[in-house]
Amino acid sequence: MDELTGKALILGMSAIGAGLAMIAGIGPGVGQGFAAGKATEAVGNNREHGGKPATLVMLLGAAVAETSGIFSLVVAIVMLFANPLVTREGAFIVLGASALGAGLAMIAGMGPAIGQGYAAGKAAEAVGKRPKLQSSVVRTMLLGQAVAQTTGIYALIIALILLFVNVWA
Amino acid sequence: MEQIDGKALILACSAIGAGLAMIAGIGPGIGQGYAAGKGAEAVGRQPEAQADVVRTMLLGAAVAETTGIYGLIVAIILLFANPLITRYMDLIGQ
Amino acid sequence: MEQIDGKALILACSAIGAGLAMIAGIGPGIGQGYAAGKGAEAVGRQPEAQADVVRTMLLGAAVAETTGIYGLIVAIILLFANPLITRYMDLIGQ
Amino acid sequence: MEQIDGKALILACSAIGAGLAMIAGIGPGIGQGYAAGKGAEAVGRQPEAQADVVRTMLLGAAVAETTGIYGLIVAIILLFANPLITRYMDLIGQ
Amino acid sequence: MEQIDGKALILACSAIGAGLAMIAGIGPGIGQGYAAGKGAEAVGRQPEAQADVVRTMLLGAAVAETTGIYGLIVAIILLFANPLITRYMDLIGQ
Amino acid sequence: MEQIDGKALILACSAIGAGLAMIAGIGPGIGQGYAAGKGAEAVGRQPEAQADVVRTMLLGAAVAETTGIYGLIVAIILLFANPLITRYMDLIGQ
Amino acid sequence: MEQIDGKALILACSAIGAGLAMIAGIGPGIGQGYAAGKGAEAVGRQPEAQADVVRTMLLGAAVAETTGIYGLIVAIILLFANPLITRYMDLIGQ
Amino acid sequence: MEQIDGKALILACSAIGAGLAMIAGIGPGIGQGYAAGKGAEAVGRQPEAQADVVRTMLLGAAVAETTGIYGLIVAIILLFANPLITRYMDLIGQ
Amino acid sequence: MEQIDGKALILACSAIGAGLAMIAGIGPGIGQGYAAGKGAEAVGRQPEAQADVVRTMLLGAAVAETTGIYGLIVAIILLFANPLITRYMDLIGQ
Amino acid sequence: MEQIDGKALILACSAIGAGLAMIAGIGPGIGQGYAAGKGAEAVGRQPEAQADVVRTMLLGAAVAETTGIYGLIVAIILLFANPLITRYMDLIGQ
Ligand code: NA
Ligand code: NA
Ligand code: NA
Ligand code: NA
Ligand code: NA
Ligand code: NA
Ligand code: NA
Ligand code: NA
Ligand code: NA
Ligand code: NA
Repeated sequence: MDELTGKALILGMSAIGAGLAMIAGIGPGVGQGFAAGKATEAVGNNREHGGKPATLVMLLGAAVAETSGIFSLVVAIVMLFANPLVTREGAFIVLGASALGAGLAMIAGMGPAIGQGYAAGKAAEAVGKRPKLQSSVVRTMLLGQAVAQTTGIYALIIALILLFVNVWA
Repeated sequence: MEQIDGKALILACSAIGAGLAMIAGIGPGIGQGYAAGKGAEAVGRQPEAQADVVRTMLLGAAVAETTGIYGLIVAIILLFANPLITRYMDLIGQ
Repeated sequence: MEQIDGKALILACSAIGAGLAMIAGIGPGIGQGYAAGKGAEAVGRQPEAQADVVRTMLLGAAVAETTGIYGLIVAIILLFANPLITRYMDLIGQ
Repeated sequence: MEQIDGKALILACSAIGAGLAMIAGIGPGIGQGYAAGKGAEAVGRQPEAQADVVRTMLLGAAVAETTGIYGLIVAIILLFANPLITRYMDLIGQ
Repeated sequence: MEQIDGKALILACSAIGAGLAMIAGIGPGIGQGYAAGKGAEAVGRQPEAQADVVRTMLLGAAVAETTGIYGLIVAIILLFANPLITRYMDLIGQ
Repeated sequence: MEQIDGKALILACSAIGAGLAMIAGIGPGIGQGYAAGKGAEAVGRQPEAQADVVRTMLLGAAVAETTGIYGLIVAIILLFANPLITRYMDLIGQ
Repeated sequence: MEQIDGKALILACSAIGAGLAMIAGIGPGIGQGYAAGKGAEAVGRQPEAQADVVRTMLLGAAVAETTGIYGLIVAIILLFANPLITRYMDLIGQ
Repeated sequence: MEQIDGKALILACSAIGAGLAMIAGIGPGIGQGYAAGKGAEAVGRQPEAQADVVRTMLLGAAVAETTGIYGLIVAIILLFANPLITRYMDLIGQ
Repeated sequence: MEQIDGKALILACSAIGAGLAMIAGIGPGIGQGYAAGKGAEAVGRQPEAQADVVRTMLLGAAVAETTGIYGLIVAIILLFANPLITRYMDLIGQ
Repeated sequence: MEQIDGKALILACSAIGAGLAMIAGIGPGIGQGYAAGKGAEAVGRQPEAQADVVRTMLLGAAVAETTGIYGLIVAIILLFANPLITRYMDLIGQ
């Protein structure tokens, strides 16, 4: 295989890696949908006082849950439009596999997003029932969501290393 | 004798990448369905709150749709505006 | 002797991509089924609200269907209007 | 000596694509089973509402079936009316 | 010297496609098990409604079985009536 | 020099197909376990209804087993009565 | 020079098939764990029904184990009594 | 020049098969964690039943462990007592 | 010219096997997190039972950790004490 | 002309293995998020127990983190201290 075909392999694997990274989008969909359902329930149960705070907490928690989807989209766009692997020195098979590995790693983001969405939903439910406790509920939600984010960050770091750092030079 | 060339490899992998990206759609489908179920339950319990319930359900579902749209956008980019093959054509100077 | 060429590779991977895209259908299936269950439960509890419950359930289920449709559309594009093979034919000047 | 040709590759990958498309069936199976469970529960609680409960359950389950049907249709297209191999035969002029 | 030919590739990938199609069975297994659990719960609470509960559970479970059957049918088609290899034999004129 | 031939490829992919088909077993395992949990709960609450609860649980679990059995059957067909290799031997006239 | 032959390919893919078959074990693990949790809950609520609860839990868990056992059996067949390699040796007359 | 031979292919795929088999461990992890949560809840509600609750939880968790152990056993067989490579050495007469 | 040899293939596939084995860690992560949530809930309801609740939660979580540890052990064996490459070196007499 | 050599294959598969290992992170993410939700709920119900609730939630979440860390460690080993490539260099005497 000549050098140009090697570059084609890297770009081809980048297409697959971009597709793999997008699979993380399952997470925000599930999580935010759960939050939506809980906020909907809260609006029905306590429309007068709890509906608006519950909806706002749902949106705040859902925004946190969106991050994994955004990370994956950014990694995919980098691979598609500003591919750093194709211009790097090195064995093309390693560079192509790095694109695949980066895409696979991003799938981890599914987990934090599902979990954070669940937290958003439970917080919306709690605030809908007792709007006065909004600040302590939201603080607990955000603390828990931050803890749940870590494995998504680990995955993002590994993906960025695979894409941008020549660890096997 | 015509063999597989780099252009074909990139476009073939783009088809697989587009298919993989659509798998993201599992999430919004589950989540929005959950919201739909909770909405139906809430409307049954408080029919007088129907407008507010449905509005909240749709707002939340719109938020839950985004990553499915991201997957669709990446698939469409791979299928119709493939920047990888453009890059390759640049690299091979065509 | 006839060998595998670039055209065949793209079309073959398009078959796999189309199959992968359909996997998105898992989501709406789960979500809409949840809505169906909650709808049945709500109708059992408040039969007088049946029309409102069912309308909300169907509205929510329609929203939950979209990503399954996206997957179907991408699969149909890959199967019937494959823009990747068109691009390839342009690039190799055929 | 006979080797693998493009036609065989497309048809072989179509078999894999058809299998992948069927995986969508996980969703309706889970969702409709949930609806069945909730329907059984509701009928146990309000036997007098049985007709309404079962009708809502079946309506919701029908909606949840669609993406499984989409997967089946794509698989059948790949197996019986494969447009990819037709396109390939056109392209190679056979 | 005998090598891999197109016929073998199509049949080999059909084995993988058949295996993939069976994965759809995850869905009905989960869903019907959920229905079984809810049915057992309902029978425990309202033993007098046992007939209605079980009938609804089985009706719902039958609906939830369909996509598992679709997967089985596609697998059986790939194993026993493989239309892809028939198409290939037509195309290569054997 | 002995090389890989078509027969070996079909049988090798049959091993993978058999393994894939068994993955369907995830579903009944989850679903029947759910039924077991709900059955244990119901027996704890209404010990006098134990016979009815257990009978409903087992009936529902039997229904939930089917897609796992389908996967097992497809795997056994691939392992012991492989119709794909039979078809291949017919096609190559051996 | 020694190369990969058909026997090696079949046995190599059997290793992968065996690994895939074990994935079925996810299901019983989840389901039986659910039953364990519900059993512990029920025993906490009605300690006097402990014997009945545990018996129902174990009966249901035994039912939920089967598809995990199926996967194990298929893996053991692939590893120790591989009928595919036997078939191959027959076909190539060794 | 040294090339890949059949022995290497079988041992390489055994590494992948061992990794795949471990994935079964997802199930017991989820299930036993569920049991842990329900056990903690039950102990909080009925501290006087702690011994019974914990015993039931551990009994159920032991049952839920089995398929994870099956996966581990298959992985260990593939890594340390690989019967596939033994079979291959017999077949090629070494 | 240096080519791929059997040793490299085994070690390369061991890297993939190690990565696959780690996927088991999904299970304990979900399960223990569930236990954490139930533990927090129980402590909120019965602060006086906090010691018992936390002890039960941690005991159950320790049980749920095992299959994640199994996966880690298999990965470490593949990475650091690879018995497959040792076997291969024995077989090829090096 | 650049060819694939053994070192490159091992490093390429190490990149894939590192990516696979990170997938374990799905579990802690889901589980800890569940704990976060239950913690928020408990704080909403018993604000006076907030300190105890949050402490239990964080303790449980720390336990749930471990398998995600294992995956990260395996990935880091594969990327930065690859023992497989070291072994290979030893074996080929470089
Ligand atoms: Na975390
Ligand atoms: Na979103
Ligand atoms: Na949607
Ligand atoms: Na649908
Ligand atoms: Na169905
Ligand atoms: Na069934
Ligand atoms: Na079973
Ligand atoms: Na078990
Ligand atoms: Na365990
Ligand atoms: Na852990």
